Amino acid sequence: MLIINCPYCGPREQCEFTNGGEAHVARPSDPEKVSDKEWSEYVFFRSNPKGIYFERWVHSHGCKKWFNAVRDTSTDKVLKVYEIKDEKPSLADLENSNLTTPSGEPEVGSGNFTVRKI
Amino acid sequence: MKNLISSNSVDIKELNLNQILVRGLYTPSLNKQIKSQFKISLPQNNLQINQDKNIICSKNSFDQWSIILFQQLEFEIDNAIAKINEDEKILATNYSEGQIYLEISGENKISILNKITHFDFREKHFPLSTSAQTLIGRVDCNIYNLGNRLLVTCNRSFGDHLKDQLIDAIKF
Amino acid sequence: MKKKYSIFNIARNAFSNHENWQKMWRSPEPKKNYDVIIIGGGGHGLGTAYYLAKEHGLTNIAVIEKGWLGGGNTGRNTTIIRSNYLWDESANLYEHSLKLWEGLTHDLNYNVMFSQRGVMNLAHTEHDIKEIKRRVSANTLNGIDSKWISKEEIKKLVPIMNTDNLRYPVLGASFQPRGGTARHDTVAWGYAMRADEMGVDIIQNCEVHKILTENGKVIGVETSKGIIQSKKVGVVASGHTSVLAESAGIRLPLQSKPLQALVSEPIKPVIDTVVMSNAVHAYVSQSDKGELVIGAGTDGYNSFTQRGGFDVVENTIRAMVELYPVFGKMKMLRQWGGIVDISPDASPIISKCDIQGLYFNCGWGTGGFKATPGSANVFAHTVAKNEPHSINAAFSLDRFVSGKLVDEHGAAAVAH
Amino acid sequence: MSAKDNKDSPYIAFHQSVKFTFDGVKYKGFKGDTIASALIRNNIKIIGRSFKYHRPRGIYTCGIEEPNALVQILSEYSEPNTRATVKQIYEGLKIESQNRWPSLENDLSSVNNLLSPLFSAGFYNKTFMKPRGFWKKVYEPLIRKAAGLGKPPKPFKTKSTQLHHHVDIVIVGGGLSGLLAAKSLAKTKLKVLLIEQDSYLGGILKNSNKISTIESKDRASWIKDVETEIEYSKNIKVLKNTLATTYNYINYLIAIEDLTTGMMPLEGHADQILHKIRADHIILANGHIERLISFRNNDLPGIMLAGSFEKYIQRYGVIPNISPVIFSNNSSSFSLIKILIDLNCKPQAYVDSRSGDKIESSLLDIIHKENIPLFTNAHVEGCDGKKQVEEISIRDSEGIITKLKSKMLCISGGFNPDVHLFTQSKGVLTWDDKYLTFKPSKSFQNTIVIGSAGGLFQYSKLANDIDSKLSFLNHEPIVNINFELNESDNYSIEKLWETKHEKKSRWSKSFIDLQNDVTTKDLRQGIREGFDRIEHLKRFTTNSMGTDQGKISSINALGIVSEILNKKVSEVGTTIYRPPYAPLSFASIAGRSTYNFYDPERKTSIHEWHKKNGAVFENVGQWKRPWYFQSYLEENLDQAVQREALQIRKYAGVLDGSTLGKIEIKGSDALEFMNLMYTNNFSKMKPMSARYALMLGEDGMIMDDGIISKINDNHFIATTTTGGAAKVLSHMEEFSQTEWPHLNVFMNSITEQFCTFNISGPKTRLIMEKVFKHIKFDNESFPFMTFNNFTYLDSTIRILRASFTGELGYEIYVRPSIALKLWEDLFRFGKDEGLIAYGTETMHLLRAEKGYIIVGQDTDGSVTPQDMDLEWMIGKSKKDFIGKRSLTRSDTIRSDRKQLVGIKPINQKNIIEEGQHIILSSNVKPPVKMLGHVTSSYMSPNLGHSFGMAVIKDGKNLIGSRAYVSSSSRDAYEVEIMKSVFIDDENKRLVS
Repeated sequence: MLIINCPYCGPREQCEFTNGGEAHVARPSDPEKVSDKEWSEYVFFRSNPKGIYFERWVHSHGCKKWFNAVRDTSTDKVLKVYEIKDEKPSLADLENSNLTTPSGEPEVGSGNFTVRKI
Repeated sequence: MKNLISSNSVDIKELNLNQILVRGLYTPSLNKQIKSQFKISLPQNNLQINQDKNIICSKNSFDQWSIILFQQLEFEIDNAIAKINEDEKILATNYSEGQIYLEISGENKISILNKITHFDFREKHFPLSTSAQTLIGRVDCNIYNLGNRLLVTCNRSFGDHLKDQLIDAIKF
Repeated sequence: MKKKYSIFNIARNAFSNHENWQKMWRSPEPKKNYDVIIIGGGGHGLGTAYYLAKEHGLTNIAVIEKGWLGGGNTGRNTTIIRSNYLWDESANLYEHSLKLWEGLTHDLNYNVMFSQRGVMNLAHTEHDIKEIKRRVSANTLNGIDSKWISKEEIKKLVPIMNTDNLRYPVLGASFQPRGGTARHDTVAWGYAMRADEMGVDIIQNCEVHKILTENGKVIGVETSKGIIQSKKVGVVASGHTSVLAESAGIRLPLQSKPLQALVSEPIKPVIDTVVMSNAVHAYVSQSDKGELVIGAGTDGYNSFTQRGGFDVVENTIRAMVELYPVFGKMKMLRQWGGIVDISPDASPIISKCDIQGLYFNCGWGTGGFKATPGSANVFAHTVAKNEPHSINAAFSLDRFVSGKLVDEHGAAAVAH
Repeated sequence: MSAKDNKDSPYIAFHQSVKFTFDGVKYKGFKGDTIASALIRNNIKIIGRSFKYHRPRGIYTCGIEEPNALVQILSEYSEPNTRATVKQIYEGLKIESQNRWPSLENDLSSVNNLLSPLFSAGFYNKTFMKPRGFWKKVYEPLIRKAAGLGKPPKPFKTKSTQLHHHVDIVIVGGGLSGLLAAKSLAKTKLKVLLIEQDSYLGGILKNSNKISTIESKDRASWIKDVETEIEYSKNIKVLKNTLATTYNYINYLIAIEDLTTGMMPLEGHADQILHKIRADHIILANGHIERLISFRNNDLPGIMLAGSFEKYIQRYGVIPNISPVIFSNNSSSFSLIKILIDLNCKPQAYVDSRSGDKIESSLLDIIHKENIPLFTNAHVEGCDGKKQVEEISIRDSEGIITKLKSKMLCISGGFNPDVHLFTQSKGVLTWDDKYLTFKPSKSFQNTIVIGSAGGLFQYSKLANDIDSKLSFLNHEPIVNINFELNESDNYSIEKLWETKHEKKSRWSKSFIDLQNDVTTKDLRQGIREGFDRIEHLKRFTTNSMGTDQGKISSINALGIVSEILNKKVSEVGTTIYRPPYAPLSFASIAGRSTYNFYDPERKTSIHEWHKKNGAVFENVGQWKRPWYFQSYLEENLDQAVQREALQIRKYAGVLDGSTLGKIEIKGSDALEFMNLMYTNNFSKMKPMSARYALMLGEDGMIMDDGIISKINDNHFIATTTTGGAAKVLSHMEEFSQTEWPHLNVFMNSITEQFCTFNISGPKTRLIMEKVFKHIKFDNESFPFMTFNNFTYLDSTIRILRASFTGELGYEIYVRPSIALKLWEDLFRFGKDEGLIAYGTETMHLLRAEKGYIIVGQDTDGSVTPQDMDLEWMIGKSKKDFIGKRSLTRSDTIRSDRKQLVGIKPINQKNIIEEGQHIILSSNVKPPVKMLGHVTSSYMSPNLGHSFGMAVIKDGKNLIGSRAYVSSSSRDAYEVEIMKSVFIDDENKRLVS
């Protein structure tokens, strides 16, 4: 179970939080003007990267506030937590599990280290 | 005020308190309004508690405060809330009857609470006169660290479930 | 040469001290070019290759597996098989699979140990009753053997269940007698063996880095063992499918989440049917080795770490020790997690896409094992004919644009 | 030659005898004995039967890694698969051996051993296939009956407790390294927790004779001094009898403490504590585990690991056999030979696979001095005997076999660092070529591994290993520790996984996994059949999948496989160690949150009144809501609902609606926010008026509904369904915080601040005027869908004129403290006007007669407002609201979607059942085309017949025509499709 550092309450156990899926997904400002395909992108399609992932959390059993986080989904390491109003952090200053390939395994921290390239 | 249980150096009392929940962004006028009604000023940083004789005011988050009065008659509170609500940008709600209020004191209080909550009561994570919202026995609670006593509040309909688990943690 | 298995050929081999059993599959090095490449060596992938060879005569096929075949979700699920789904489209798909299960041991001449011990979905509230009775009625009219059973009938089937002294008492259940469980490893090995015999190359420890395309057409894949060309690529990589799709510029509406399961220590038989309970997120069956196989819910966040939080296990076990007091003195032997790819309507995606020659079979979420033969069969048709089979036509990728979803949230035993 | 007590052991109370029964026979042990040490004292050799071949099995080890000695504890709800080597005995303990019938001595299923040549690896996969149907009826039932080890336990309603810890450092293992680390942290301010699985600290110091003195103190007094030092330190807490089982992510450790070690658990008292520990750093000091060597019949009772044999002598004060044969491929046997000689139980022979020149001179000296028969560069070829070891055949360097008569063989195949917890932490292992084992290398979390757990087997290097690893904690440096050792400080080992059988026979087996009966031949066959990846081999042979998870054999299997594939062991890799470290009791995982603590039971403020007045309750989410009220004891649901429904349409009824969600919304942009959240347009609503409103998800499907009361453009109160209360509030918070933070709007749940009483029926106005004498209820002063605040018992209440039954009605919002008083007032005045209390079932019926939908029953997340004939609730002029855009997609714009209709049976004796389907003809032979399903159906006393609401394809156009409805018990029957409003469709009563 993760420990997440709520920007308002400090580090708390993950059972106090609810995940809100991908962050920085802007709702079309004028929905009537977008095509069915673009609208379906907003409603149903979210990125699902193995590696650096910008996601939303809400401290649902705490201060009830939403915030964003950057997490490496190949190891679950939470790299950064920031408020909704802050803009998206750049990849440069984030410690990355530097996966050599999109679906590769990190050197440490993956559950699947028996997938060896013999 | 009802004494719920006191054994192996943990005492739990149930109090009848009044509470106001204030939502809105901090403005000097709001602070003036609260000061005039309740003689206490709004704390500045998150989770901090300002304490007066029989009143505490804690900042639960960047746009939320709870004011708990240890004794003040109900009708005065409704007037105060109506006054605060005059500002269209502020929402004040009377939370007195919808919650239960438990005062937990005694030397073993933390080791008992550690049986039913994951919350970290250590000083560095829960300093004196700060508050926190978390889960105790799977019930959403507010905890106020008032030194040798903790004030714990939760919604009334979860009250029995929380009290039963506290008593059970002490006895078993 | 076709391997034949029976008690007689085991006896014959016993005389030679089991020294001359044949290799079940070659796991060769990849050739330069194939007619079809299947990415993902799990049950669905290996099955697709088997049906492509057996029913569509395509044998110049490669199944590329990043790790060891059957090592992904095929080796990590709770092996439950049923077809009592709500909507007609799902019912047809899972029933098509159930019929294939019933003949699979004989098709493969390899015992997948499909044991039809019945699957029970418990109702704990009035709302559950309404929802389950609706599904039973739809199943009956779709020709699926599903019926509503009372608490007394439940007690007869599962004597150890405590139905009344519960926070949410058991009020009744749906029961599908033809449902049950199977041995997940032998499904993958059986398909792998027979596909290999028909000439399919199963390439293990070979990770696909990128799906290569040229002006809207697939031309092959770049892997850890070099470039392999093909005009047709089928992606059946469950949790990793969207990562591979991204490499070809295709976005899929999938989210990969950890799904946990656990087994208890082996004991003599104590529960013979499969019991599922949506309300308390817990389902259980007992394997032939005597271990209770218990499935939990998904962890609520995206992750590829094949593990999950201990709190999810706690919530499932809390419900189990109440529902079955006999489990009070049992112990958890092993606990693990898989990576399930969840789609917005909890239904699979078996579909072509905008790139010609690129096909996807994914989105199975928490319920993929039961669909293994059916999904492989219709996906083989889709890849071979470049047209979906009538059974999987509704599970196209563009249903999310039109809005014609197949919402099976209620049916999945696990509310996500 | 039998077992003998070693009275020097300080851990056994030789003066306190304890009687227990094993398989019906009474035996005597001492206080502090485990079941295993007590049975050894009584010369019991066979302890169980193996899983597949039912071969007799003896006690193989002295700890948690035991593969064979699993027993059933009859005196504790017959708990199965308990490790006899860990469970301590107590007076009156009753245990039984497992997996044998009729008895341990003669087990009929040992016939499997005769048929064993057939039962090769993967046997099940290749047979039991013919004839069809036999698998279900014949083969599988037989296999299932033979499966499993122990019998199912008795039902056990447990209440074990859980305890959370938040510490700076956790030290797993109170052995030599653990104590040194703890001692060095005693004076720091760090909060430290030391966990030890045994009842005593000391680890190798108490379990073996390897170290004779430490810091020139004898072992026991050094341990005592360190323990007192730890006790006086304020910052170190010690947990004994506590086993760390799971190392979850971000340094989250789960450990299980046995509170009743050596005692009979008391009924109703906690027998276990599950410790849930968060630590900044975790120090793993859990030591090493000895591994076996595979040779012919290496499973016969009387074979034991050498280290365990020594542990029985030191820790449990019993010498299992006074003249054992010792066989080893490493340097660890000196301390065992020395203690045996000190207790004048000279070993019968010492066999070492290493050549003479490689063997430590100190070892050779003691062997020559005591003229113990020595075999160097020699292997044990195998053992023979009837149900126990009787003869050991040793093959010397020239290949000549000598046979020794002996009842006891101690073997040592070397030591593996206990890496299970380290791999759970997702650290990576590396192969150590010197010690021929895997050891921790790169850790992923804040994990520090010290001592032999980290692959360090040299005592002289221990001190500065710990100092270097703990320096960042500025601990008190240990600098150096002087030891006097009973073995050489540089542990050396020669590769030996398996010895060759003398003659080929189909029946001779050398085992790799004792519990699952996996032989080395199975490994070879697996690889031959193509299962050459270690994870495949594990599943094909079930090697290391037993309850001991291959603790004493999984590295051997990797060694053998690497030889067969002639690859380096590091290339073969390991299988994944899955939590828990050792089987973890379900009861402790569940803790106290079962039965009445499973889930809260939320009750409204007047719950007691309901109970006293014959309410039968229903679970709605976590709430208990009155389902119906019994006017006499045996009145059932249908009878009560028929009565209540008639009464309310004729007189009046009141429903406790406190469980419905209530949200107060306020802010300068509240109006804009509400217009975005709901489909309706609230802009033109007059203050103090209310409107029934609909909330959609972004996919355009109906998510919730409720009544919106507008106090003014900046202040609203919204009600929601009971089930939707939390969901709607979090939906509002999500969009206001993340999508529209520029909007000034805030929301508070006020669900629990007010009770809600919904009173309706023709006599309502009369009753209200009596209860609230000062309020005017006529149409002009109190029009339909308006509300106002009034005073009642000098407190403010809010009354809204609205009704879900279609009758004239009001919703009264009152503070909990005076709610009961008001409820009783309603009855004091309303009783003679015919007022009754009614439950959810009647409410469902009455609202259905009016064609009102229930979100979650008539909608299932796949229907839009248009489908439910609620087009009028969509604010046409609104530019945008959540879900609006989804309503115009190609599938949602279709005119023939499923639409809400009413249905009535043509033959009024038929009763429509909920969930059944509307079909075209009476033919129900599958597959049958379905138009849609019945969402709600009731027997209406007001209409005099059964009726229902249904959602069917192209429903609007089918109104007026006929179709059929399926039935669960009989064939389909004909129904008429009609509009969904059955009573007062001009809504005259609402505004009367």
